[in-house]
Amino acid sequence: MKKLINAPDGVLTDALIGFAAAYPDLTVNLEDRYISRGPTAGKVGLVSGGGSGHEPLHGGFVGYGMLDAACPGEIFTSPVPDQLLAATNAVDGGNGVLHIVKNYTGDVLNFQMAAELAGDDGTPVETVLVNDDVAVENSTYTAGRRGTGGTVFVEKIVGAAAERGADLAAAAAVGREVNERSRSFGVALSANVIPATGKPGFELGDTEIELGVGIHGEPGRQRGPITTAREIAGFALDAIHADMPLSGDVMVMVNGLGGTPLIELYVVYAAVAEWLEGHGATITRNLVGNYITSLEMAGCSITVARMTPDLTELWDFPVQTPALRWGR
Amino acid sequence: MKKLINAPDGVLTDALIGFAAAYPDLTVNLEDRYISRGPTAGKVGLVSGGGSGHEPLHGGFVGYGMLDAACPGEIFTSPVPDQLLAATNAVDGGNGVLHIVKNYTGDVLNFQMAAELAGDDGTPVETVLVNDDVAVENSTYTAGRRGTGGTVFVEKIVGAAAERGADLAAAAAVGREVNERSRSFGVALSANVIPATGKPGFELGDTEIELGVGIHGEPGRQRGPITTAREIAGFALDAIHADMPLSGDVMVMVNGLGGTPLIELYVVYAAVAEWLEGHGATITRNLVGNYITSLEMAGCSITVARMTPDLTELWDFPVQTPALRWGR
Amino acid sequence: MDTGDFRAWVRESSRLITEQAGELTELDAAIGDGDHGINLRRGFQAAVEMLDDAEANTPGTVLTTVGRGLISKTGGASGPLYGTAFRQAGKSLGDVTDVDAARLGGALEAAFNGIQQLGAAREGDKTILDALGPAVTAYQVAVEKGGDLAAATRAAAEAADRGRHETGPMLARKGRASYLGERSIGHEDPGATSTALILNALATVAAGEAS
Amino acid sequence: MDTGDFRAWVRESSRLITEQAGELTELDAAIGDGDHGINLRRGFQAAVEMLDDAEANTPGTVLTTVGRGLISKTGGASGPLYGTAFRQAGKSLGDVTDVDAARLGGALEAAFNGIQQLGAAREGDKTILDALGPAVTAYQVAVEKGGDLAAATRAAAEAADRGRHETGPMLARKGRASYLGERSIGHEDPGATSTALILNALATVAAGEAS
Ligand SMILES: Nc1ncnc2c1ncn2[C@@H]1O[C@H](COP(=O)(O)OP(=O)(O)O)[C@@H](O)[C@H]1O
Ligand SMILES: Nc1ncnc2c1ncn2[C@@H]1O[C@H](COP(=O)(O)OP(=O)(O)O)[C@@H](O)[C@H]1O
Ligand SMILES: [Mg+2]
Ligand SMILES: [Mg+2]
Ligand SMILES: [Mg+2]
Ligand SMILES: [Mg+2]
Repeated sequence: MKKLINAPDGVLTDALIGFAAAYPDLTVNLEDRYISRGPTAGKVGLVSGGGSGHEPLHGGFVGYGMLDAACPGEIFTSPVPDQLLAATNAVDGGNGVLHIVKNYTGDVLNFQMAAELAGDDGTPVETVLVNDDVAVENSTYTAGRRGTGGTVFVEKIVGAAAERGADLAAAAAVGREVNERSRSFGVALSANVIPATGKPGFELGDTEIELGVGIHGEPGRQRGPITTAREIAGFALDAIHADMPLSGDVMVMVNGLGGTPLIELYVVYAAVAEWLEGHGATITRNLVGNYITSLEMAGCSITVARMTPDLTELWDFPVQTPALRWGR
Repeated sequence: MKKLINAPDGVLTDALIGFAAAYPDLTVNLEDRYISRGPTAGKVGLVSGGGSGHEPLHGGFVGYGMLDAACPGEIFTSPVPDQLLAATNAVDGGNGVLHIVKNYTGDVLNFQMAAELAGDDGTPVETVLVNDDVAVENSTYTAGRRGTGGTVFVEKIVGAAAERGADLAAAAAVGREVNERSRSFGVALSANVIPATGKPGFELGDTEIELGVGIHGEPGRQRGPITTAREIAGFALDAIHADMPLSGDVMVMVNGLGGTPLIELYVVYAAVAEWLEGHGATITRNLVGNYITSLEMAGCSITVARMTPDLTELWDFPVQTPALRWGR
Repeated sequence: MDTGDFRAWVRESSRLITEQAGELTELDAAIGDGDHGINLRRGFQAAVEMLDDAEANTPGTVLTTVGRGLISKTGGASGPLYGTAFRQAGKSLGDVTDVDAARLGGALEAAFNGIQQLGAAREGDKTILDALGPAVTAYQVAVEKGGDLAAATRAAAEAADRGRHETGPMLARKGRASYLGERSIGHEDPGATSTALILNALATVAAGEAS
Repeated sequence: MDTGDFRAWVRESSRLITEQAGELTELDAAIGDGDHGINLRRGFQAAVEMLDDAEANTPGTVLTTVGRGLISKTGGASGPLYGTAFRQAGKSLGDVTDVDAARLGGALEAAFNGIQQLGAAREGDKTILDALGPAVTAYQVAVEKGGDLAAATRAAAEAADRGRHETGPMLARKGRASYLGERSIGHEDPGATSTALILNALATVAAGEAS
């Protein structure tokens, strides 16, 4: 394993120290392990979190118009209730706190415990569960669909709604609406390596790809031989389309998983745009880049959200975070 | 080779089609191969370009406050004079055009031919050569120092100066000043793979790193065993410091080479901040992320610029491009 | 078992888990995300430290302290699950200072129920419950047959070991492994394996073999 | 050599370069950035196409057309260098329709000078010049000794081959290979190698072996 780290078990701490130095406008609480921008009186506080290794998610999305706090767990390990509670208290502006939780057993349980503890302390907490990954079929027989790229859309749009004064129930409702309208599908060309183990999380043959991979390297629907970007994009979009028919105005994210060059993401985006046009959908907004990664995994994920004018307006609302920034 | 492409020799075209679809505010001329935002009357036009594979450089830096046009060559191959000339003409606002050229023989010669052709057509062209890579020592016995991370600083700061009305000579002077004040050093943990060859550009052992690598995988000063991020950052900063003593206000970029997770860049940034503080320099501005990459190479480069209040003001000037965006 | 024995159980659990962390992580790499050993090692080591600092002077407070420590430091799915298990077990002991075989059986059952309620899994889903469930049953059978605490915990540990091995052919329906579907078959569950370690630690302490 | 022969030279150069593109790229991978074969193949194929479309009806216009094509399509360091070489060679031919041995010698010298001026390299720097320089000299020696065009181009091609091999032990001082310093020693220069191919193509055509 070759990594730019000091020691496998110090990665998160060192990264938080670096993050704090790079973004002095944000607060990094090293003790309690959260990144925040302090409470905004009267505003619903937005807290997200999850295992690290998906940067810029979530810390890179803390700032005006998006999250109030992010709680990074150890790499690929959900955060613990204590830190979630500390972050919840730190950003409570008096009108309750919304937890945005990706649907993984560990995240769900730890957030649930934190929400109960916060509730005991008198802070109303609502939870939006993100579960957009269509790779998981028959979700009644599993821990359910995983939360992946849709999280970026949820965090941005709820962030705008909260900034514009939505109350806790309204913010939660917008979050759930975005989640319901978002679907993702990921494809891995290579595996990631967790620093603590130093070994690839899974094995892929020299010409093999994993179709439907999760952001921790969870298995997908099937393995297949490497093929063209066009076919890969088609496979992903077919899977999404079968689950949520795509038409009308859509927002698209072509997201790099961490080890894929940006030029390849442009190639994929071209294929995605071609496919959607061919199916009569109109891309009204897009993101192309690394937004929710899986350490150094090569590959990409495609997320599509069916938009409404209201959601588009919230998407366009100013945002000022390390990783997403416009309009101000 | 596993890549998200359709065919090795169509990568650039496909990527440009994707780029055009993703950024409808910009113009992508597929025929002449340039990305532009059209001429701004009265403003000095800024054109850069170089081999592709370094995305977001340069196309991702076209927009308000930065470049007017970018000319992507084939992967790792300099653009040709025809496209440089076409771009130069496209962004000529009547006050001349500045070429920002990274110092590689191919880039220099092709830009030089284009400048001559433009001059023949009556368009005044000035050239700023970027050569910030301290890995190249004894540069009198080589093609000279390579242009790397400093290019991002030059393009941003000259972009602001041009937007604020600097004339051709003044814009060139600012660009040269930034270049003179900038130094970079890159480190590779793994090699990149050019789609056309399908093979790694160089070979590194399982525990070996290349200290001083170029953005095309050119060799550095030496190879060494993988060590801590702190030592690697120290090696890079020592090399920079030996060439240009670091003190006072500095701007720092910790840049990912394409295959390195963002969390590792934060770890490196922490080490860089620690080193600079220990040497009495103050980081006043920073960038942490993938800005000038080398396909999927794992590793990072560190760029430091000694700042003046004027340069900082130009850095802070609004910019609105796909990859860099603030203040508006 | 007195307070010291419960402290010894926690230490022995931590020791075994630290020793086997690599194996647990490898099991998790096969059907999960490869962090189970790392998670539990971190969690148990923190719990042991908290215990060393805490004035836990009843078996119940030992277990609730450990539960809080596991919740605070483990992360992942296993942190809240094991944390809740220890907390519920601790609560069930009230403030007795010497735990007999029957009370320990109640504590194990409370642990099982805590995990079951929080995680909503059922036996057969290829989780912790597939080691813990058989262990609780075997413990109670042993007690009913007149076995002492040492014999009952040994029976529980052996049942957990068997239960853990029986997760091999199961198809996972909870946790990360469930994403594998059919491909989860043929691998033993990491959580069931760590449960077997914890129950083996209990049997060891009950037999007076560790301190 | 008439206009048709010059067209044949360009086609044969393109054929050889396309055939050896892999080797050229591998040489460049060793001490450069691994694209020399790809660059030249793209450039020469484009030049041949431009030539097919163009009304180049003198040897001079054939060469200047090729030069323009190479500049337009090759990229890299070699594009402007070879492009300039062909353009300068073409210009030196004026509008003669049949090129004799002496005129061809002048054209080769013009090509050398064009590259030398643009790239500012000197012989011994491990570049194109280390094949082209010896070739020009050998050509002129052969002509002075009374050799005909076929003999002189054959001498030039052989000198270029030798020159190319002699770049092996040289330390690169220009182009990308210069960054390698001492490590550039032991590898033959890709540009010198492609020059040898182009001169071999010339000798083949001059001998009437290709069309
Ligand atoms: N709903 C559940 N009920 C009981 N045990 C579960 C449940 N979900 C997961 N587990 C257990 O947790 C173990 C994985 O723990 P761990 O790897 O630490 O967490 P994560 O899956 O978050 O990485 C699984 O092997 C399984 O035994
Ligand atoms: N200044 C120069 N003068 C002459 N030849 C040069 C010079 N610089 C580079 N070359 C030649 O160009 C060759 C490399 O060409 P190519 O790989 O196509 O371009 P690039 O180096 O831009 O990738 C080298 O092998 C060398 O022979
Ligand atoms: Mg985990
Ligand atoms: Mg090149
Ligand atoms: Mg796990
Ligand atoms: Mg080359």
